[in-house]
Amino acid sequence: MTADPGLLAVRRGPLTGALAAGSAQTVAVRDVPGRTLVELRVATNQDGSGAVESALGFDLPAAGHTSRDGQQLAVWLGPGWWLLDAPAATGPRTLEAPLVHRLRDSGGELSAVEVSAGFAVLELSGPRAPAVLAHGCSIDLHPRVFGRGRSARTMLAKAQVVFALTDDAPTYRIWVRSSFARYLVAWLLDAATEYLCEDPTRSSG
Amino acid sequence: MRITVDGVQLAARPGDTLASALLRAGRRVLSQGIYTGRPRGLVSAGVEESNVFVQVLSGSGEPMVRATEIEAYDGLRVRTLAGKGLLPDEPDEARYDKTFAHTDVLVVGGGPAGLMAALAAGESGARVLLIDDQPRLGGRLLASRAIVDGLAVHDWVSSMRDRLQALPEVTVTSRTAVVGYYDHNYLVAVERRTDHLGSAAPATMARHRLWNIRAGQVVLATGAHERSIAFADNDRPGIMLAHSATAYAWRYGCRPGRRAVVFGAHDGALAAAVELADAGVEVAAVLDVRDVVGADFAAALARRGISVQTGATVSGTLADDDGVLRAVLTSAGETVAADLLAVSGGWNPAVELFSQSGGRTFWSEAAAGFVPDTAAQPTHCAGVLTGAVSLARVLSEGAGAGAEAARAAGLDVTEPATPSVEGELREEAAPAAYFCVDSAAEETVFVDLQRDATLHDIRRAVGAGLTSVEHIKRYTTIGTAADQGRGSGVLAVGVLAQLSGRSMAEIGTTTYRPPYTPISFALLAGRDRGRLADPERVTAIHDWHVEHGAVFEDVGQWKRPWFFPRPAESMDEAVRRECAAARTGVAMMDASTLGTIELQGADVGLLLDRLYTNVFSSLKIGSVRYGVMCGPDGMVIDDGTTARLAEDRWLMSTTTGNAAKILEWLEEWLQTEWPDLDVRCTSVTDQWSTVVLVGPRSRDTLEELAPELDCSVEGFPFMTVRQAAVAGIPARIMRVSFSGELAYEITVASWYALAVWEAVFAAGEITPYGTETMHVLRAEKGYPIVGQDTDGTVTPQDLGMGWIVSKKKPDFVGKRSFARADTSRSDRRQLVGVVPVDGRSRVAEGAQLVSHGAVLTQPPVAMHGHVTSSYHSVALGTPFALALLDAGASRHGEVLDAVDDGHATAVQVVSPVPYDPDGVRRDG
Amino acid sequence: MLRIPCPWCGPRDETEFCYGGQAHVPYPADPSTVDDADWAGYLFFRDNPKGWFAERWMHRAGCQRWFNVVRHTVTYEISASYPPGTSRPDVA
Amino acid sequence: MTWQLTPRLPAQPDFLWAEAEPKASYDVIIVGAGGHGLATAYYLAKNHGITNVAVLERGWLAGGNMARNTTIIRSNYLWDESAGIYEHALKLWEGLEADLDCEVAFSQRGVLNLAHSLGDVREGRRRVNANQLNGVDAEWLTPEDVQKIAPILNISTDVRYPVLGATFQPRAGIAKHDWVAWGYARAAHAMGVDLIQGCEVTGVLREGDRVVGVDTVSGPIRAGRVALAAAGHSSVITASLGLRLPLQSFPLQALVSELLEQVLDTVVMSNAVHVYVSQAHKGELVMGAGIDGYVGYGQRGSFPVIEHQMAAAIELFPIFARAHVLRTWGGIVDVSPDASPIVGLTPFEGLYVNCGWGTGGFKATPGIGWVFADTIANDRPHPLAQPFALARFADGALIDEHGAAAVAH
Repeated sequence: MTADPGLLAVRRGPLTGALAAGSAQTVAVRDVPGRTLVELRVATNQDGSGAVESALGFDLPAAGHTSRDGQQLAVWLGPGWWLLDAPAATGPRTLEAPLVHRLRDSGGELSAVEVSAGFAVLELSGPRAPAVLAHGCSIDLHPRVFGRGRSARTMLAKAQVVFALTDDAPTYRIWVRSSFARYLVAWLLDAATEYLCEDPTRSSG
Repeated sequence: MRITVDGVQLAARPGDTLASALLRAGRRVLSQGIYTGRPRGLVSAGVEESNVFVQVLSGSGEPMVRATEIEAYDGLRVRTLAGKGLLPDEPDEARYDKTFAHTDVLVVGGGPAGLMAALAAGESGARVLLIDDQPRLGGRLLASRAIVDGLAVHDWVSSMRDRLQALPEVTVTSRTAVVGYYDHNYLVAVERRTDHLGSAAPATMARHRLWNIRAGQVVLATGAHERSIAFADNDRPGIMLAHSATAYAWRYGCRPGRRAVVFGAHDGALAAAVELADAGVEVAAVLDVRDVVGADFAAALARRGISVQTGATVSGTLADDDGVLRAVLTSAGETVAADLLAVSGGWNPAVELFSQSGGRTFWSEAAAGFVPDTAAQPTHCAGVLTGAVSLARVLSEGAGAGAEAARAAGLDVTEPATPSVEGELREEAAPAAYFCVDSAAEETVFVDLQRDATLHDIRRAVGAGLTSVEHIKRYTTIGTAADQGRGSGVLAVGVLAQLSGRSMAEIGTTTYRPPYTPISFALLAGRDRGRLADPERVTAIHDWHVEHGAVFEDVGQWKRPWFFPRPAESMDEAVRRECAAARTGVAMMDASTLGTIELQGADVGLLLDRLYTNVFSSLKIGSVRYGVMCGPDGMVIDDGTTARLAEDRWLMSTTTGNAAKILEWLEEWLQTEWPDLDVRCTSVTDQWSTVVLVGPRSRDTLEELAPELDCSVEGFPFMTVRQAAVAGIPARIMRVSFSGELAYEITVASWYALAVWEAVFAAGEITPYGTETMHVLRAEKGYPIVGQDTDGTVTPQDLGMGWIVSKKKPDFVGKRSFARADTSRSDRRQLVGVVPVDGRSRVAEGAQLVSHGAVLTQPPVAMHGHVTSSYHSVALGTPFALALLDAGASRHGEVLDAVDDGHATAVQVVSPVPYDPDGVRRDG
Repeated sequence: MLRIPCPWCGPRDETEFCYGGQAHVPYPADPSTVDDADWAGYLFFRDNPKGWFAERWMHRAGCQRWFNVVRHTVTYEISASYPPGTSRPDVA
Repeated sequence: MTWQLTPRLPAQPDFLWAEAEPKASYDVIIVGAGGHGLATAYYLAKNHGITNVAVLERGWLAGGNMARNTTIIRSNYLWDESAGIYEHALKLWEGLEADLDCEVAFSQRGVLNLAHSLGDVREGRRRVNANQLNGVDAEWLTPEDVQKIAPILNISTDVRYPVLGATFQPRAGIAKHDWVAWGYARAAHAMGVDLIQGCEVTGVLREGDRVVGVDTVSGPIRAGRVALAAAGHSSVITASLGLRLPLQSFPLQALVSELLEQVLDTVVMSNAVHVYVSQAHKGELVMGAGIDGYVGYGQRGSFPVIEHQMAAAIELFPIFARAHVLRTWGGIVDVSPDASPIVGLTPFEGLYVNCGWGTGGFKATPGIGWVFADTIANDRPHPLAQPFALARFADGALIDEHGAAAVAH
């Protein structure tokens, strides 16, 4: 079953049409539209994550980390608090994604809230990606400290973000509230100006 | 290379600073005393410079920079200054960058100690950041002729640079000055990246970069600044710090003078005399205030045919017609012709960063300078900074400090061997703590050249009864100029010690404040300028608003449509049209900026009972309730509606500006006071977008868009919530009203907000409206806006909302405060309506209410209250305002004057709910 | 700029946090039984020591949890960081 | 090349004061030789004939916030109570040089307070109207009027912090803070007041509920009355009596630029973005920043506060982009819950407090000195001090000068 074609046609992410340029050999910024995002919180005074993990089919990560299962990614946000990032839901669109209902039905004191449209998902990748982030992020990104599988919720410039190192390109996946997305993209492109110009074969896309 | 100074072209060589180019060109008079107008020239070759500042006209421009810190480039254009800078009018188009950096060991200073420290730490595998403010590493070695490890200094420095570059975790950054040392080993540095490139600088490259550094350990190898000695007429061009004179000779290859007198108080001055002689300067006399001088140096000078006059000082100087030095008067009564007087009173260790870090300094008699004592942070000091003199000791201290820092950072360290040093003379005679040659001509004995402050000024300050060095600096203004007191700070303390007979230790120094060297405002702003100055938050429908001509209002960081003028329509006309549509037809608004929080858990009702003034736990599933929140002091902090979606799922709305604050408010109580409650909150402000549909015909529109939804009064009653597809998009619809009219809030995932908005708009003759119309509509119903009709001093009762304050609940946040004497007064400022007596005049928001007929020309005039909101009311046909008025609830009918800018308008106090007081319109 | 140890996220820059003043000032169990002076004490009166101070911080940009820190108000040294609801550790 | 000569500032007096050794007892001891303590001593002597007075100072005279503020003087406060005390001060400022017979460089160049949002406009007009009715000079200016007074302000509408108008108090201005302190010190000393530096007060001597002197690092000193004017340190002193003051001490930063040719001849304040700027007599830009967010006595602030402030400053004043920060420093402001001071009697006989001035202390100096001296001399609150009693925190009659919350629907 595929997503409702009528709805797909009218869907507009916060960066639809707003991320025109920003790719070069040393660094690239891209929009990752249409992901299903769920904020999951379990009661912190008891271990409510077991039931969720069986419903999800993989373990939730510890503080400052991510865990993944194929295309599904879980990011630690705080004690008893995770962001789930899954492929776009199939089937007819409902007010909330099926994943939300599945988690809610898993039992335990937990809340599952869909935030797919509440965040823009970006990927910043390339050898210069850490340098771009360091222009506005006070977290230590050295591979000894922030390796693959690490995540952080922090400030990037003047936007609150969550980001995780997902591969060794390196690629950082960045989640930012939709209303801050255009600001953050403008900031990232500005911070990357020198690096984008390092590459004579620079293209837009 | 050609450079232009005050419109005159000069030649410059690669490696030149502006100062060395000027000196080579024979330019001596380059400034004048700010108050005295006395001619002034270069006194130094580096950051000690306190005379020659210029305005840079080429490139990005600079209002006021030391000539000694500008690297010459082809096309450099400057203007010399006399004490004050000039801000150019042209906008600054340059790019400014910031970066964060983390390191195990930060080494400040790329001189011999810093290089050794970086090597020792780097070889342990530590992450090392070596920061040096010069274009080339090496520090004072660059002007030295010593042999290190068998290599000439330039070669040794190159070999060190190569060794450091071979270490993958070592970063070396030149042309970068560490300017601030703050708490928790946080340091700030300024990198100059393109200034030296002139017109070759790429436009995309940031001109300056601000480094925000968090270091595990810090090695300070900041060296020392040469200190002068004050004497009569010590400000003439040609009088220069001795080691600056040698730096010009040996590093820049320009002779600082033909015939020199050297005047000093330590062996280092004698060393400078040797260097000057070897550079081809005729050394006519060497005066040393001490009775005993270093034998090695005396011998070296003797070999060059120069004798040292001990116990000798400079008693004055003579100038030529241009004011330039022509002769030196000695204490022996001689007049020695000279065009260079090289002065060295000793070294001031560069303790500024150490002092900023909280470290204490002490006066070292051995070093005749203030040196670091106890560190307050993980700081290690090395080299000349500690008072070390010999190169061998500087190198070994550097290696030791680097190793110690790496060890403290948790690494295994093998300390590198200290390089051997040849050709260095041994300094063995103690330096003298000598600062000032007293003179009857005390108004020519300059202590702070840039402030034109003299021995006379210090004497006056002491005579005025001042003893604290802080008072004396403030009285004389010494140390407050653009050189940041580098040339005058310790000197002034020394002069004071000499005058008062007190010790250096007793007087102490003033506190060193950041920054170490000036930082431009633009660099501090970095890229937070223009459209990146502050995030602009926009809704998913924003582009539509722009395309349809909306005028925007800033609400916190949000951009909200204020009104939607048609061509040639004024704001008043637009708002009247929008209001009329909402009252008589159908209108729509983007309400996506309202804060939305989803609460889940068994105890949400209990939490809301404790935080809202009214009861929420009894709310039925599918229903919505309005609530007011107070702080513990009883004052209103927010309001909004909350819907119960399921037994354990609730959706709360907050005001636009308060969304984050209220979520934090909930979390604070849950985490710190009531952790046992089963409640979890999630912000969904960005997830959902809301289109408000208002007006007596709004039901028709909704029925058309949501054919499956029963929109009848009975099927969809006021203050309930439904789910249905709207224009084919899954939506949640609430029947709430902030206008008194029949209204629906249609909420969809923000991905589909534009689609729904456009579908609603296309449903026929629907008028989009903005915040101004929203305000008019709500004011006509007496609905207050938190932050506009309240100001943090207003209770729910003051707003006439006693009905929403539960008497049954044993407690809720704010309740206890209502019982306080002042808070329970019945004559507090209370919300009322006011209408103009003439039926026409709209009173100003912010107008004060006074007794009718009060004489305004005889202040003080007693104020009874003020107008918080004021509009032309389409529904009432007259202007209408809300106001907070003393005992307002009991004064309906009274006539007062509303005063704005001295102009009184008679108004009548009325109920704050003038329109549809019985609420019959909300069902359409 | 302080480096504040969040008990969950580790040390972060002070700009990520918001301040909550003196720690261990609980909401009175039954405010209706508290007299005006003591209620004013709860609302407005906080210690202002020159020295060690137990205070509340919230990691606003990170995990959004409140916690307590023992910090010296003159040197700004931090000697402890601990979750709410636990008592002040015996340090400094 | 010919350069412009800059005229010298007027010289300070040849004699200021002589240091005194503490006597065994005084009629009145004032703790803290800041502006408030010195002014209080002066008016005790001048207005009340009480000259057997010592002012005890822990460090150097006027070395606390008096030395660290941005010297803005104005009286355009919102509430009647505040306008009363600050306007009293401003009237005294206007005659201060004659009264003290010395130069304090009081320059009535006016103070602009910018509005950047509709909420700011509303609050600004409210304040202007309240000021006018209280007899305090105040005007509401349009953006165009604002630019006439400060031509370097960017008043274009498409910027992040547009100028939608401003309040203006023409009689407001700046003065040289050191000179003010020294003027009071000199005049007080000339009337017989002992000024004692390096004398830290460590506690209070009491007999029952009566305060009879102070303990100092140099030993006990007895006094008929003890007046605390030591900012946040007052709460440390009263803590030894078991008396709590609702004060919190926070760092507040300020900075100066290099000396610049004149570009700004008024004072511009923007509360919304925490920019307060004037160009001082010597030519440097003097700027105040926002208060650091946590309790601290460090006399140093946090760097990001400065970064944030400069970013806002150059949005408002593009010409400042190339100016440089030459020196930053921190003061310690003692802040009360309603951002208004605490002045008056205490539960202890013979003990008086004056604290909690936040950022308002300097501008109030003559006024509070006058009012506090009167309160001490007569052992009852001066009418202008009455609303600022400690008791207001229990009955809830606060004088909230935080300004309105800047939020709306």
